Amino acid sequence: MVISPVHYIAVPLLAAFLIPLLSKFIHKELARIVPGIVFLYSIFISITLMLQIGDKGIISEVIAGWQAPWGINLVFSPFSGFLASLMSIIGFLIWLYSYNFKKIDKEQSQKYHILQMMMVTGAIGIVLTGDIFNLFVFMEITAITAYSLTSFYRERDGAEAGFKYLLIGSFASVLILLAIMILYTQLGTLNMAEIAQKSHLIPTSLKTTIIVLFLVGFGIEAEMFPLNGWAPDAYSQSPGPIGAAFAGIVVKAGVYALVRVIFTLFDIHGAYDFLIYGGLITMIIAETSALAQTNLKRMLAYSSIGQMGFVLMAFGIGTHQAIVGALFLMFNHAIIKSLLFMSGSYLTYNSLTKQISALSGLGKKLPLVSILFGIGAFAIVGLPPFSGFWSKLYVLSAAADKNMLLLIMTILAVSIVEIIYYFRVVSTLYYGKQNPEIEIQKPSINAMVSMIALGITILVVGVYPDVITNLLENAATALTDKATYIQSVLTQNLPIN
Amino acid sequence: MEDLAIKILGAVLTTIMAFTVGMFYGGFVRKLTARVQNRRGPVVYQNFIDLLKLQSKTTNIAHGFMHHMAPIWMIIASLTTLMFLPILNGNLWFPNISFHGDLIFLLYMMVFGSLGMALGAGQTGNPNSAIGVTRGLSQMVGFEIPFVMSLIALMIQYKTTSIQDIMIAQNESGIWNMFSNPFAFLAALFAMFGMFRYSPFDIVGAPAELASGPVSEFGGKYLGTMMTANSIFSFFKLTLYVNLFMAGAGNINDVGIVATLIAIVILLIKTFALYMVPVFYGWVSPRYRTEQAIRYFWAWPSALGLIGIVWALI
Amino acid sequence: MYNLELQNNLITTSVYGSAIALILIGLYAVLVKKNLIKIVIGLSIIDAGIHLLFVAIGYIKGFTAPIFSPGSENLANKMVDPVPQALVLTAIVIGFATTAVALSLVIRLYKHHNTARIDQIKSLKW
Amino acid sequence: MRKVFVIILLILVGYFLTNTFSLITFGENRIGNTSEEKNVAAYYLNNTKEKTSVANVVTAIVVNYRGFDTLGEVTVLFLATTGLGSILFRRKEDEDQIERISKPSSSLVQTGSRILFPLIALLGIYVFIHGHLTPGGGFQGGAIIATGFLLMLISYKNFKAGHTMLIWVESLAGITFVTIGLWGLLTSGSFLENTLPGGELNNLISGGIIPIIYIAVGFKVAAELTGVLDILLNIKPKK
Amino acid sequence: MNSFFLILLILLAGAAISFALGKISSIISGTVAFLSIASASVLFFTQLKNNTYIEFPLGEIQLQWGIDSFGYIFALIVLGLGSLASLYSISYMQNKERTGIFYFNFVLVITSMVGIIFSQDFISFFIFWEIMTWSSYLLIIFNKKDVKEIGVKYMIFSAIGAYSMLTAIVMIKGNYNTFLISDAIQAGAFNFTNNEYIPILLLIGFAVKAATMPLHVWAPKAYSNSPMSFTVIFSGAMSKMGVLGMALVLVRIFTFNANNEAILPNFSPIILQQTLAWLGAITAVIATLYALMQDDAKKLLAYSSIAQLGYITVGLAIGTKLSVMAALFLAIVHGIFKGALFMVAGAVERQAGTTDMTKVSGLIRKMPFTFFTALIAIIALAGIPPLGGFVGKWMLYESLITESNSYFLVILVFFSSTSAFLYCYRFLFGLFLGQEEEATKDVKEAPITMIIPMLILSVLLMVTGAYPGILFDPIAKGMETIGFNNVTWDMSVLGNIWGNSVNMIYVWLTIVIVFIAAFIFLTLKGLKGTRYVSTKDISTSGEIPLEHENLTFQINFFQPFRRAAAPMYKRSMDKIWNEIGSGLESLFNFTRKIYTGNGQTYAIFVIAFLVLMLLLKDTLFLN
Repeated sequence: MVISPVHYIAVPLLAAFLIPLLSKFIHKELARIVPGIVFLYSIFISITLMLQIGDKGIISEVIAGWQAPWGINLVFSPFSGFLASLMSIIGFLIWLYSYNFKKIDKEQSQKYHILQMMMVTGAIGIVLTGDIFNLFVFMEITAITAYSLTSFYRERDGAEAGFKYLLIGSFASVLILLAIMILYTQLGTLNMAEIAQKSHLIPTSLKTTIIVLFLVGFGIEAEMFPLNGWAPDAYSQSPGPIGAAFAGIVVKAGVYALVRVIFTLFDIHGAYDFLIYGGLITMIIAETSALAQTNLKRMLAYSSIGQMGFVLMAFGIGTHQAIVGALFLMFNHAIIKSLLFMSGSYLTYNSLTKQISALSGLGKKLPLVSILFGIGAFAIVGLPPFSGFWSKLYVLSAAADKNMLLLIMTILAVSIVEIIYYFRVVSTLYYGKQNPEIEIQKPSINAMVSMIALGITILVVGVYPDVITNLLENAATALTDKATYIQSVLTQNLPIN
Repeated sequence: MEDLAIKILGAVLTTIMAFTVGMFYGGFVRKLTARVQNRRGPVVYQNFIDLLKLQSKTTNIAHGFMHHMAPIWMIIASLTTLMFLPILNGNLWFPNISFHGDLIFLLYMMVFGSLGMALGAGQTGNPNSAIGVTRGLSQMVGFEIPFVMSLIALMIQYKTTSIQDIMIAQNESGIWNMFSNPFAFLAALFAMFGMFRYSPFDIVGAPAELASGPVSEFGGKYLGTMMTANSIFSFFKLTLYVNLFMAGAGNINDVGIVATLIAIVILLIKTFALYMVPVFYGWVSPRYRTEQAIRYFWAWPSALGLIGIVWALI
Repeated sequence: MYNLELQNNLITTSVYGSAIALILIGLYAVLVKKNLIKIVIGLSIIDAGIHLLFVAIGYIKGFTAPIFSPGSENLANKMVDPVPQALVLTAIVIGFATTAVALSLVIRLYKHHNTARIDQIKSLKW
Repeated sequence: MRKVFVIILLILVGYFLTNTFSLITFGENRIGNTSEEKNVAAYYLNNTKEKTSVANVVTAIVVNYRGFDTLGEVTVLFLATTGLGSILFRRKEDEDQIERISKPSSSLVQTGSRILFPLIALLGIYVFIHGHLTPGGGFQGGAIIATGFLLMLISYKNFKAGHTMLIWVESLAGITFVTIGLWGLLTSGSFLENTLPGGELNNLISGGIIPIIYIAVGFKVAAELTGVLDILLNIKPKK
Repeated sequence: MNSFFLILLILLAGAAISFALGKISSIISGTVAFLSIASASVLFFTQLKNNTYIEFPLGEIQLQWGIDSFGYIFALIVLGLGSLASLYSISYMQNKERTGIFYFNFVLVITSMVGIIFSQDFISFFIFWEIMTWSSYLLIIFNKKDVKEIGVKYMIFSAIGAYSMLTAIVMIKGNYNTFLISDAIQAGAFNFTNNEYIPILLLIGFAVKAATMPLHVWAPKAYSNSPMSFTVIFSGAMSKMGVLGMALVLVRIFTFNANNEAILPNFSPIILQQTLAWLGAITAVIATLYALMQDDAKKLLAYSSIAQLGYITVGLAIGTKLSVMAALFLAIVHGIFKGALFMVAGAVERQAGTTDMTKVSGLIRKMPFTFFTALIAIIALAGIPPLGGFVGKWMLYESLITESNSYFLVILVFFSSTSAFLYCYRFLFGLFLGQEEEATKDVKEAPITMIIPMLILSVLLMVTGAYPGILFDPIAKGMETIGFNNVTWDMSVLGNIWGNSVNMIYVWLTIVIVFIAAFIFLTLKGLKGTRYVSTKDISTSGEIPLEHENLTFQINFFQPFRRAAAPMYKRSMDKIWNEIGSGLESLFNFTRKIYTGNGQTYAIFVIAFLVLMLLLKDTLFLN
């Protein structure tokens, strides 16, 4: 069988349907193992395809044998491929981290793994699909799994967070649906490439309405202020690895959708400014809110929102370098925030309460986890030689190319706030008084492996960013090169065989 | 080689002269003070007698290394400052090491002795000494400010930091600085009150209160050496003032012995006149507390100094 | 003629109007009603409105259903737009799934907080 | 205050919606002439008959042209069930305390339901088997079957939907769907490609894989919906 | 392999190995750190030739490393002081916890400073700068004291600095499309009249590390709370990185404007120059005032460092040849004497357990060598002839008076440096003089590995006092590199022949001759009669205290001064910043109230935002 993008979707689906049977009738452990195999396979696909597009450019795969405008197609461009690969890798690491998760409750553990796998699959689907309605469907897959996973813990206020998420998420789906509806009446097509080709035919007043609906709808998923009320709750109440998955995968999909709408579907310059200002406000509000948090995960959540604001803003700058920077930011945020959530949830798990103050002195008891958290914290605030620095530099110098001095200063002012609260945690961790009553539960080996892998990635990319910049350059080119996208989707008639 | 010999000879002569003059001035002040206070007072050469007595004492108490070093520091300070001060303008015999006399160097070198004494006093472990030292240092911060201001005024006026140049300029124009820039002079004069630590600024070593303050643990050879150093230092200070504000000993380029002697006499007259100012002021003023003293120096002496700078700038 | 136009307008108004009215009613429920169940119902009503709108935009006046049932095999250019119908089918199912999850969350919330008022469930804030 | 604000907002939303949809004339032919095939709908209407031999164009779209959507949709349902299961998860030891909230029905209702249930199920099966020919299809059929189960569930307090059975149906149906898709990928190089011969229009056995998928979807939907209902109805009583 | 990489690699390897060995033995770990720094220094001074450069790309940015004469000045400080401090810390850190982390960060700080010196482009400069910041942060909070206040404050101010620097860097990139420092200078990036904000932002960045006035509040506690062996580096060398940057920028601004004076009737550079100089002077005054009120020797030294950096800032800001030379000279000498003083404080802390001057006194007999170092360093610090400190101060005053006509500035600087005598004395007296405490009865002299670096530094101070030319040589070369032409040492001759070493020799000669004469006289005279008694034997004041009594005067030491200068203590920058901070914090606390916790409110936000966007859609999206 030839490797093609559809494997990203089909294999996990097959696995998801198989898992209940396998675990019931063959071996219970399979429910936990199979998702890992699936993720490994996804990574394998990613590598294969990324190598392939090295020569070919863009892979556009049709589904059910219908050419692009008529059927649904998957587009594996350097851009979407980059994100899909990132998601697969993060997904795998999250699976590895949570392999022992809820070991006792077999049934819960099975559900958890199915949901987690499908969440990643949904996000990959969003990224890969070339059809706007299909994107909506994948977004719903992600959303439904996200709601369930948010409220996974009964002991916490998960249900509350989940309900808020669902409430806002439903609005998102309604708005996106409305937008798709209006778009369809105007163009009679759902294929994104064709929409992009024809978007100038839409009457302006409708066009702006569609854009507003899309922006607000996807803005909810991308955690844009003031649409992000759900986010801190969802991050803080979901299980640790799911927080990582939200930050590393789900939001990325939302941002992808937003960016795709703005960059590819329509050609409206106002939208760039919208991204800049929306991102900036999001960043300011989120980072300042994070400052006063006492709950570690909630703090991480606000930080995550702030970072997404930064990403949106970077996309809003719109130059090639800014997009490279934005993608770099997305990459960094994915790995760093995953690491922070992973290590952070081990720390909070061992701290009786989730409060930051309760972490004091854990650095000595959980040395490796704390160091990893520290690396994450240093990296996310953009200290060299960790990877976060480079993305910040790229974005800032892109902003500087456009002479946006105020923007740069605002970003950096906000970064100072970020530094304050992250360093507060780190210093509590290492230099606070120890609580002798705490009995430490050491992280399992698999969790350690996945965290260390992330930590090493942060360091390697930080010291030698060239390992990733080439990919990013290609991805950025693919995103901005609308003509190639349209051409390769609409004219490639033959399925890859 | 001859130069060197002259220089060494000059240095020795300067030292002897400074020592003698300083000791006598001290004696005069004691005598005069006593007279004013309706006492008989010691003889003018009483200081020499005191010095002889101190140096002839056999038993001395040393509290340690710094205690031992304090008089040495003081004498270093006195002699070094003296050596780098042009005593007689352009005279072959008293140029000492510095031809020009650098104000900033002297300013810093003057502190050297105080610090040495303070350290020595500190090591004795006598609380009175330490209290005296803190008062002395604090007071020093007080009077240095107007002093520096007036110095700066002079530097601006003559575009030089060299004492000799200032002296020459005064002699050329024929107007002493105390007239050409009275504000600076007044500021310096007030600073001088603090520098000599006569009443009202004698809280540092307030004899009745602090058992003579910093020097309370010094006796015998130590006190004697310190006295010597102080005398030399007084002469240095007076000469500095005279050089700066009263054109030194006049413009004498003659190497002859007579001319030199005349110059020395002129210098002595001027210094003695100047010396009397703080002494007089001291007779009529009660003692200030340290913070009062500091405030005093920072108030209108400093204001005068500022005016002096502005004056010089105009 | 006049009547026909009026009729057209009336139909337009009633179809779009009822759909929009549904959306607004649903929104009102979601934004104002405090009871969680009512909010979920509101969400469903919004969904219903959207679905109605969706089907409505695919309608072409005087055309038939897009089924080549015996006897109408050649009516291909006289059929209404099938795509919205297909899409709305998907949308409905998704709406159902969301509602189911929402209801289950309401059950959990009710058990946890012993209330179904959304303004009292505020343990996560700031 | 809040209410007034919301009402103002809603008036504005209503205004914008009306404004927008006043530009989209109701009943207008936006497909254009089908022969030109300028847009997707026209293409579907024009080509479905020949290329897929399915009478119901909507079915063709749902299962074939946009089959991927349907797969996703089925997944959404599956995930909703799974999610529901995890949200309302009960430990084994709590199982005994679970009660159906419904009150016991009268015997009239119970008997009626027992008679009606097979009929409803039959109708449902009919609807999804004929999904490619008549209006209706997997979703509709599945929903009808689930209604039957709902009837049973609310009339019999101790009616068990049969978890194992549900899992089997659910999984097998899902697997069938994906496997057919993968088969298409394997044989023709395109996921979900209609590899079977189309057959004759308006025959029960026509349209290649479309009815098979729709049947699978029907079973799956039925199982999922029943599962959802079962979970939602079973609630641990509060103490 | 390239020496640049080799040096950094040696240092990094040293950091890693000493981190790994920290668990096993602190001595071995420290020795590794020392060896790596020492060997890197040897490599640096033997293998690297001035004006060699290498270029290589990283992250699609062309980087350039190299060493020029200007960097060489600072390399002297960093590597010299670094080697001595690491030697010193072997004993200092002995028997302490977490030495691995300490040495790791210690060597990392040195590495990053060497990196800064190497950097000829802004990106590697910034990278090393930030590494320096965070590794020093980890050392500042190493002692676990007041972690939140100190560490966070340090990070905030460092971040303010670093980010304004980063802004400037990217703006340079945006405007001139280069990251190379030399190209930026060529293109006129520091040209004040073209774009005022770039140099100002850069200066803010450097001013933070140089602890210049409104940005200095992090420094006192950061300096005093980190382990002393690190503070040696921190105050001695790290703050000089700020000086390095400031020199680089300021010299460009002023030389540019000096060369183009005729064309540019623009006063803004002069305003900047004056502002900065005054800031420096005010820094010096305020820090001095605070220094003399401290009871903790470490804090005293910390404030004193800030004051000294104030002088350096003044010198740089004035920007004439002599003043820059003075500033650079002071920078080096400050590194030496402040390093020595912090070493002294560390030795006292290690041996006596505390540096609180109200608790320790009379250590002179127990720790003579330490006292000697302290004495020499304090003399240099106070600027009293004939040590190195004086040379720098003298040049500074001369330049202020003769070259820039900043007379009022001189008064301020002079006030600060006169008041400095107070704390200088306080330091010596508080720790070493006075009566011995019971608690410090069994204190021993510090171990030899701590004594040696201290003595080396004191000898250096004397040498720089006698032959300042050995420092003028590299400084003059360095200044020529950054844009001054014809920097001759003779340039310091301004109507009087100072600065040239011959005259310092005369001073030395006089002092030494007088010293020897007086010493011999005093020592030999009545040698037998002199009784050496303990500090308790203070019979002359009338009363002999008992053994357990301690009459040493230590509390409220400079109270009279404080009373006199009371108005100056009223306002402190610290308070102002704290108020700003708490104001912002409450503001942020208010903004987060947006997240009310009510899901419905969030939903209303969404709809309201939607409506807003729909209302604004035409203005926003109509192109």
